Amino acid sequence: MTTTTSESEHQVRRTAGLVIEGLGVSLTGSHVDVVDDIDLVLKPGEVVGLVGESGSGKTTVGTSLLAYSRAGAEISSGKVVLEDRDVLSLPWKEVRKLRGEEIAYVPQDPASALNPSIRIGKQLVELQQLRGIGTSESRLQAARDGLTEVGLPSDDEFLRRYAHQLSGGQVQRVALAMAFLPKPKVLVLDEPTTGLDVTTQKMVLDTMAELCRTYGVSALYVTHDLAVVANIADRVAVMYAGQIAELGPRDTIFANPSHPYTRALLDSIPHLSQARALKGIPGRTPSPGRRPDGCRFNDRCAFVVDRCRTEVPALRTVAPEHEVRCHRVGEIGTWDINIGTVPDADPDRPREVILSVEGLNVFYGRKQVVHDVTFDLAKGEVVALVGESGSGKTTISRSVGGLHKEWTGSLTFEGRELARSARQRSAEDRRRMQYIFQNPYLSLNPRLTIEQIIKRPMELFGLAKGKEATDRVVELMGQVALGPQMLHYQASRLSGGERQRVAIARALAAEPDVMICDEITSALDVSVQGSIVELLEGLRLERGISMLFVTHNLALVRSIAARVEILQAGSVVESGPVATVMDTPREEYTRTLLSNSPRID
Amino acid sequence: MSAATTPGTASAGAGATGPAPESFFRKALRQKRFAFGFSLTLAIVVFAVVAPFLSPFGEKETAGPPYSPDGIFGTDYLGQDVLSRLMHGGQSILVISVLATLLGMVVGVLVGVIAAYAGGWWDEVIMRLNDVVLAFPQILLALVVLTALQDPGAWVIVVLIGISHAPRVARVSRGVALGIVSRDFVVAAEALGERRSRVIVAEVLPNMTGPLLAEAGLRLTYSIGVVASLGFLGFAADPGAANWGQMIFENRLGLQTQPWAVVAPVLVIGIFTVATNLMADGLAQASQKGD
Amino acid sequence: MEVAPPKGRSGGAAWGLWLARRLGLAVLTLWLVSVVVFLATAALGDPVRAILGRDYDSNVARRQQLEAQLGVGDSIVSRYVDWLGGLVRGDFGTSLANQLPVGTQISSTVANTLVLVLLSALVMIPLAFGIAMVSAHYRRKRPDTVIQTILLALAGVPEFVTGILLVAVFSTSVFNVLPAVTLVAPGASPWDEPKGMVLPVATLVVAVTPYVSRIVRATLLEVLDSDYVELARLKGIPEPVVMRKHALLNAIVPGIQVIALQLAWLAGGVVLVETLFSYPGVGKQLVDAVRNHDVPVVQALSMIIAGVYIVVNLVADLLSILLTPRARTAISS
Amino acid sequence: MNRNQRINLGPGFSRRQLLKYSGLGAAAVAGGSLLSACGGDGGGSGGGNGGGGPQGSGGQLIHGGTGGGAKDTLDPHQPVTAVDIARVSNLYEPLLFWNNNYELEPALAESVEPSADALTWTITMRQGVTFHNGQPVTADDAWKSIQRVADPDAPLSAGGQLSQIIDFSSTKVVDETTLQLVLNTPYAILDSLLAEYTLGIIPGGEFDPTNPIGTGAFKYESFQAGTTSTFGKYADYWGDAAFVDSLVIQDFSDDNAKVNALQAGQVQTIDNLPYNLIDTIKGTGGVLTAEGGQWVPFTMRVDQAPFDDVRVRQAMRLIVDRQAMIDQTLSGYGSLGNDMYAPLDPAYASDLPQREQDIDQAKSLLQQAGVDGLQVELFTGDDIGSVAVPAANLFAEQAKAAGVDVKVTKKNPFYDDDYLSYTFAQDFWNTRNYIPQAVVGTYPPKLGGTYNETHWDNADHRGLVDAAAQELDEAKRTDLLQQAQEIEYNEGGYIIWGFRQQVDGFGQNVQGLEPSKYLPLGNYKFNKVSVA
Repeated sequence: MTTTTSESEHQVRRTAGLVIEGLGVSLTGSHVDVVDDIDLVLKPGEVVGLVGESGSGKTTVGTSLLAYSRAGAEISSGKVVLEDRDVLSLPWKEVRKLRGEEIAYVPQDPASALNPSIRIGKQLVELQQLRGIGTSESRLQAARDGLTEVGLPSDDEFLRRYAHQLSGGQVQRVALAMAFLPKPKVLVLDEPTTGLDVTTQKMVLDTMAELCRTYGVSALYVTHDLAVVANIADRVAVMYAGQIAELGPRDTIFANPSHPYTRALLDSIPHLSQARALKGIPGRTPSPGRRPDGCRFNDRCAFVVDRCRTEVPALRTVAPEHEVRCHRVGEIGTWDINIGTVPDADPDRPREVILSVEGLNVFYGRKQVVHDVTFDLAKGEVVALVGESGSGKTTISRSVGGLHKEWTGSLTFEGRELARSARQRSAEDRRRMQYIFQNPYLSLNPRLTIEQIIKRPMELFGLAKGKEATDRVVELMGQVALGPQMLHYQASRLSGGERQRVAIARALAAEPDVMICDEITSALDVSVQGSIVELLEGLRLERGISMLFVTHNLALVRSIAARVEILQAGSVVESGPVATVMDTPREEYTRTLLSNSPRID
Repeated sequence: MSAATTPGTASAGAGATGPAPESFFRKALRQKRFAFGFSLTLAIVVFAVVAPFLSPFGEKETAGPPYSPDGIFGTDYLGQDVLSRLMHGGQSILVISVLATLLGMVVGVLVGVIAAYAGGWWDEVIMRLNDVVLAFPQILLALVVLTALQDPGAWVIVVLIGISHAPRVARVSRGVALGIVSRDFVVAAEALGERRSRVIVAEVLPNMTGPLLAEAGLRLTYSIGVVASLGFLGFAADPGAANWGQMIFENRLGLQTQPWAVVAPVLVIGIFTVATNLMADGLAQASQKGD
Repeated sequence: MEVAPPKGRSGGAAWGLWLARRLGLAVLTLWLVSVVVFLATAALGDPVRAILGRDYDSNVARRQQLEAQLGVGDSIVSRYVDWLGGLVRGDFGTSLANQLPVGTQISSTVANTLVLVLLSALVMIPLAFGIAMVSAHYRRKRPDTVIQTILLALAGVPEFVTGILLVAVFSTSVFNVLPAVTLVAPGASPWDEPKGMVLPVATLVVAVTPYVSRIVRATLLEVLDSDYVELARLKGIPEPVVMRKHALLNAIVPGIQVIALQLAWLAGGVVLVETLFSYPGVGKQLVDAVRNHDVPVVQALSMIIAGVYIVVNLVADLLSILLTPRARTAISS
Repeated sequence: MNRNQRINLGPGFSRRQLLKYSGLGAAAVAGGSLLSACGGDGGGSGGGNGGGGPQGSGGQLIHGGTGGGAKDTLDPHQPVTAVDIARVSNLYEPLLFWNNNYELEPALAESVEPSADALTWTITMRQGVTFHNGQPVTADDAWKSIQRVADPDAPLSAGGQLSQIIDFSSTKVVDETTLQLVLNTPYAILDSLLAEYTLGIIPGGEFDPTNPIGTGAFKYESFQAGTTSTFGKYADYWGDAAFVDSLVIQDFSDDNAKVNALQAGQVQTIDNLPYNLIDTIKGTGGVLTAEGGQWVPFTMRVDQAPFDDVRVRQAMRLIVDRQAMIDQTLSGYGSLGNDMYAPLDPAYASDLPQREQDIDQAKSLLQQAGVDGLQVELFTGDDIGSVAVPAANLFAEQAKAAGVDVKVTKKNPFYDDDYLSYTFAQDFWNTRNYIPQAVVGTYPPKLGGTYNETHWDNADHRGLVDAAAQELDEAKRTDLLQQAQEIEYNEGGYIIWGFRQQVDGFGQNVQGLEPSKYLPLGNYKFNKVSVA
């Protein structure tokens, strides 16, 4: 892991950190604000977590620190002061010099952020080379040191590699090394660990924290994942619809959240230790230009009063370093962490098996990826397949769903053997087992309207036609909390959460008995995930639909599944009722998995 | 269960099921490029259709000695009025190039999409055959058809140009289709047991409109050029008839004495090319806006 | 047309295997083309009647001699096999028009056309990329739209019109700077007199650059929106370096594919330019051969043009894989 | 393959085309005209012949011609395209040759004397003439060359008629300089047969393609079919030696290229200049125009409806607007036709009234023939020549006025199996005198009418022409021919609207070119041309 360098050797540089005052970013050529009235101070060696769901403007704030705005937006007001220089008003040449050397940026999706055609060694030294800092040997040596600091090999072979020849974790650590090479004063990290699995994520976060402390760097960690922030941030700022809703030290925010939005966010997060009835936040995050007057959260807030709808609340200090932007701060009582806890699923409930998998071996061409997996699924029960990326969980679910043909072993549905590919299965089998995909942006045909998408299964399986089918669609849309007026929307107009609801409605249209959900919430914000889980739980109780739920988020498993199968490298390591497996894990692998998962309870 | 709440979006629909989706055409019109391109193309098509009735001289009527300057654009190699020939020359070339482009696009897209969708062995075989047609020299095809068929009608030219477009379009559409075929909504449709043909028509093709429109615009441009070059190889459906491509070719000798006889058709074709391609780009962007 | 590289072999062997497979495919395609070419030339009608025309009945001696030479009697399959055998041995047979061996006749014209095509490519490629980069830099602003409109208009103008205009301006009516046609002394070659090559090459460049430039611009725009270009800008790398180093590198491969297509078209499709400049190339010779029903020459030239297309594609595929690290490493890893 | 080339290449090229260019009929009919001993009385009309001033010698003359291709040949007896003819005219020489005024002049033969009964012809060779390889030219070379051309099994272009009238057994070479040619039937105009440019005399009658030897003003240096050819000045040429040191004859495949090359100064002379470019060339160099005898008739088959009725034929002849045809298709460079051919023949019936367009009379004739609203299909093709298609389109336009609907169909190739069976089509002919033209164009095929497009079969007309061919007295022969022409004028199947002028171009400092009624650029005699 990282080589611990003693405190004395590195004299922690006393920098003044970074001060953001009244920062505002608006759409080019209009006064519609994307982000406004941002005040934040980054102290040296401190990590500030900037948390917000998609559309909250958190990334925009991050990039504004480097005086950079994406196409279509421009920085309209405010100052970013670094050592008594306002970055935003510097001449163009100065800003370019400052970027990379004094304020560094670590990208979100590392695989696509490194140039695929240039070797990583070259990319590491590129900036220094351009600025003519040091000699080529010194630059190379600095690069090697940087790599060792982030726990990567630094031999020539590694330097000659390309981005696609590294794992997700390795690429992210190269990005970290690249950022730290010029010894920046400030570091902006934009969701660096979303694509990584739990163990790698922990390693990367620890390395980042270590480097910040060693070099006295002040870091702004932008993310949508509250659990990650709970583990690494010193202070937390929660953003909603372009404004900071609540700001304070980590412990205060997680122990005593004062803004209704922060509370709602925390409610929708599953806990490792205890099953919870997850709840989403009704409605959807308003995009720039469509934000309500007064408090921007008033249309979705459970404690709304008339004043909230008219008067814009200011960011008020309620405790030392704890500020909240809400009119009714003192009046909404205290928040209890286990407000939504429910009893764990009863492990010895009688199970009537509907689907069973025996001796499943799956191949990709010559490579075998799944080894002798056996499990079964009872009526009205949720079985979770959990594992890190590459553990074969999706491969298993696709084989069960008939989307992947190269497997051996037996798959029986209500006692009957199922053919390998969906196309060869009977229409009835195909109807009663529905598959829901991970990425909502790819699983709906953007050209079709919602009505057409949801109606198709009915027509195909002859359940309903014409007017009767349309009524059925409207009813289904109601069940997945989508307004009837969206019937004629093209899929491309909807947000991620709404698209996933349409996908679920499409599955329901076939009136299935089994639904296979392949990581259906990992691409969504945590509150949207809450509402989807809430919806699935309702369907299971109401209609007795059984579900095979694939995920890498262990905490989520606790809240939705009755049984769990822990997978590693294509084989089942441990399985059983959720409570027993998670409270008293027998296998070493399960234990490390549990300990590495970020948690807020 | 959380009550069905109407989402906060501003476009809360009036009736229970909301307004019908805005027609693709009106959405495209908002594209500046498309509006300009479409109106220009329309102008030229109207010119080609209406002009023959207004032209000062008949299509083959002689208006003066060859290559003389009298008349707005002077006379051509046979002494016919260039302006009248220009007015008559639009219809045949527009019809031929549009039909040829359509033929080339339809055949090409089908071959390309089937190859991408079927994948594996089929893809390999189809693309091999496609390469064979591409490798076959185009002018030999034209010459063989020219000598084999005694009285080549206009439809022969349409088929000839169409065939020469098809393999190139097949390659482009295969590339585009490969990107779509791997997406989940196609896999979902297959899991539901949709017929393969319906998957192609309803799921894959609608998502390919953008790039294909841009390709169609270019193909149309080349068709017009080929009509002129075919004239060179002695391939004119109706020898005396006026057609822009043919006019460029038959008056090329008079370029120095009477440049208008060549420059006028080149200008009209140039405008038509720019117009159709702007329209195609505009349409492509409008359809791209969707996702 | 990219061929999925085989995985998991040691470096040398993997490349060997990939090349072997790719060459196998190329030979297969060439063989299929030879069948199509043979059938097509058969469709040219009975060559002997076509050559003798009216004297088909009167000049019996000449007819028998020709029929023997062409083996009109025996079946089409055996004739194809003889022809293919000859092709493989490099013997293209003798021309019906002047009884000279086809090989000697076409060797000079093939060389002339290849030189013309390569010269045009050498000028066109940097020009097309240059225009595309400028256009992409000013994306959606005035210079970009102006450039694109000009390119569009140029694409619509047939190549021989460009040729005529260039000749009118540079050699006949306006200036007398460049020769209007390529005069080649026997035994010499067109490029011995470089000034004579300027206008033909310029005409071809004007004919091909618009299409290539449009494709490269589209790719560049896509690459400029990518994450790694954004990271490069956030790293403080100046825009010209971003464009030249980061963006261009990843826009080359699609450009190569389209350039290969255009060069292949150039090899067979320049008959108009060759005729206008009286350039002794393959296109003109093919049209002449078809006019004279000179079947052996038509077959030989068609196979060579098809061969050029297949070689150019092979090179394009090779370059594409070499320039895409992901594909390259997949082969040798 | 080209479009506007005056002499056409055309696919499926055959002996038929060879004949037409050689300007000689193939029919074997006795009789002929005496050799008109005196020299030509000065060049044909029209066109300047290059700037004045003394002609300097030296330098290189580059001539550009279109129509060439892979089939180009240096064979003296089988030139096909204009480029071939240019090369052959400078490399070889026949016994006699036509001068610029289309009159016979002695060349390799000093004299050609017929016997009283026109059966035995005595040819005396010119003294002191040598081949390019230094060998002297003998009567034996002449006889062997004639035998090669007139071989009965495979007659070459000029040999069609000769092969039928020569008595090979009794002809004998008397000595070095005299050849006695014996015919099996009397033939008065044998000298004009020997004057063809496709009857060049070569050593021992042997043609060696790798090293062609002739007696012309230029000797062979190099040749590449379809591309180019170079020749050097032959110092000891019997006539006036060439001014220029070397001659290049360059192939062009497109008129545009040829004209551009002249304007850019890359070539000094070009033949068959497209009419519409005459003004542009005048600016940069010179234009040589010469009266011509070439014609592009409309051909009506007299044995097929509707043209079997002479009134319909006469109506069609009244529909065409002859002057408009000349103005539109030849840009005015042509002379009016009167539905009769061989205008340069002394026996041409110029007294017959010039027929003009008369739509009303044409309509009344059609009504009498009962073919109101006549619909006919006119076959044309690029192979006939650049003038053919425009002329066809123009005629269709003009026919509308008389209520005749003419559908123009372009045949590619035109000269295929249907040629000679089209009911209504076009054709093209070179300059020729009346007798040979009448035989090949109006006689039934078995009597020598190989190209009788109109299927004309008129015994009286044939009788008159046969008699004329055997009549030695010029006055009597002219009277007979005039009667024959009158029959064709009243009942013929041809519509002959005009005769084309030969127009060529030359560069700035080119001198010595004289217009000729026979071949372009003053019969391609480049030894008279200087560039210095």
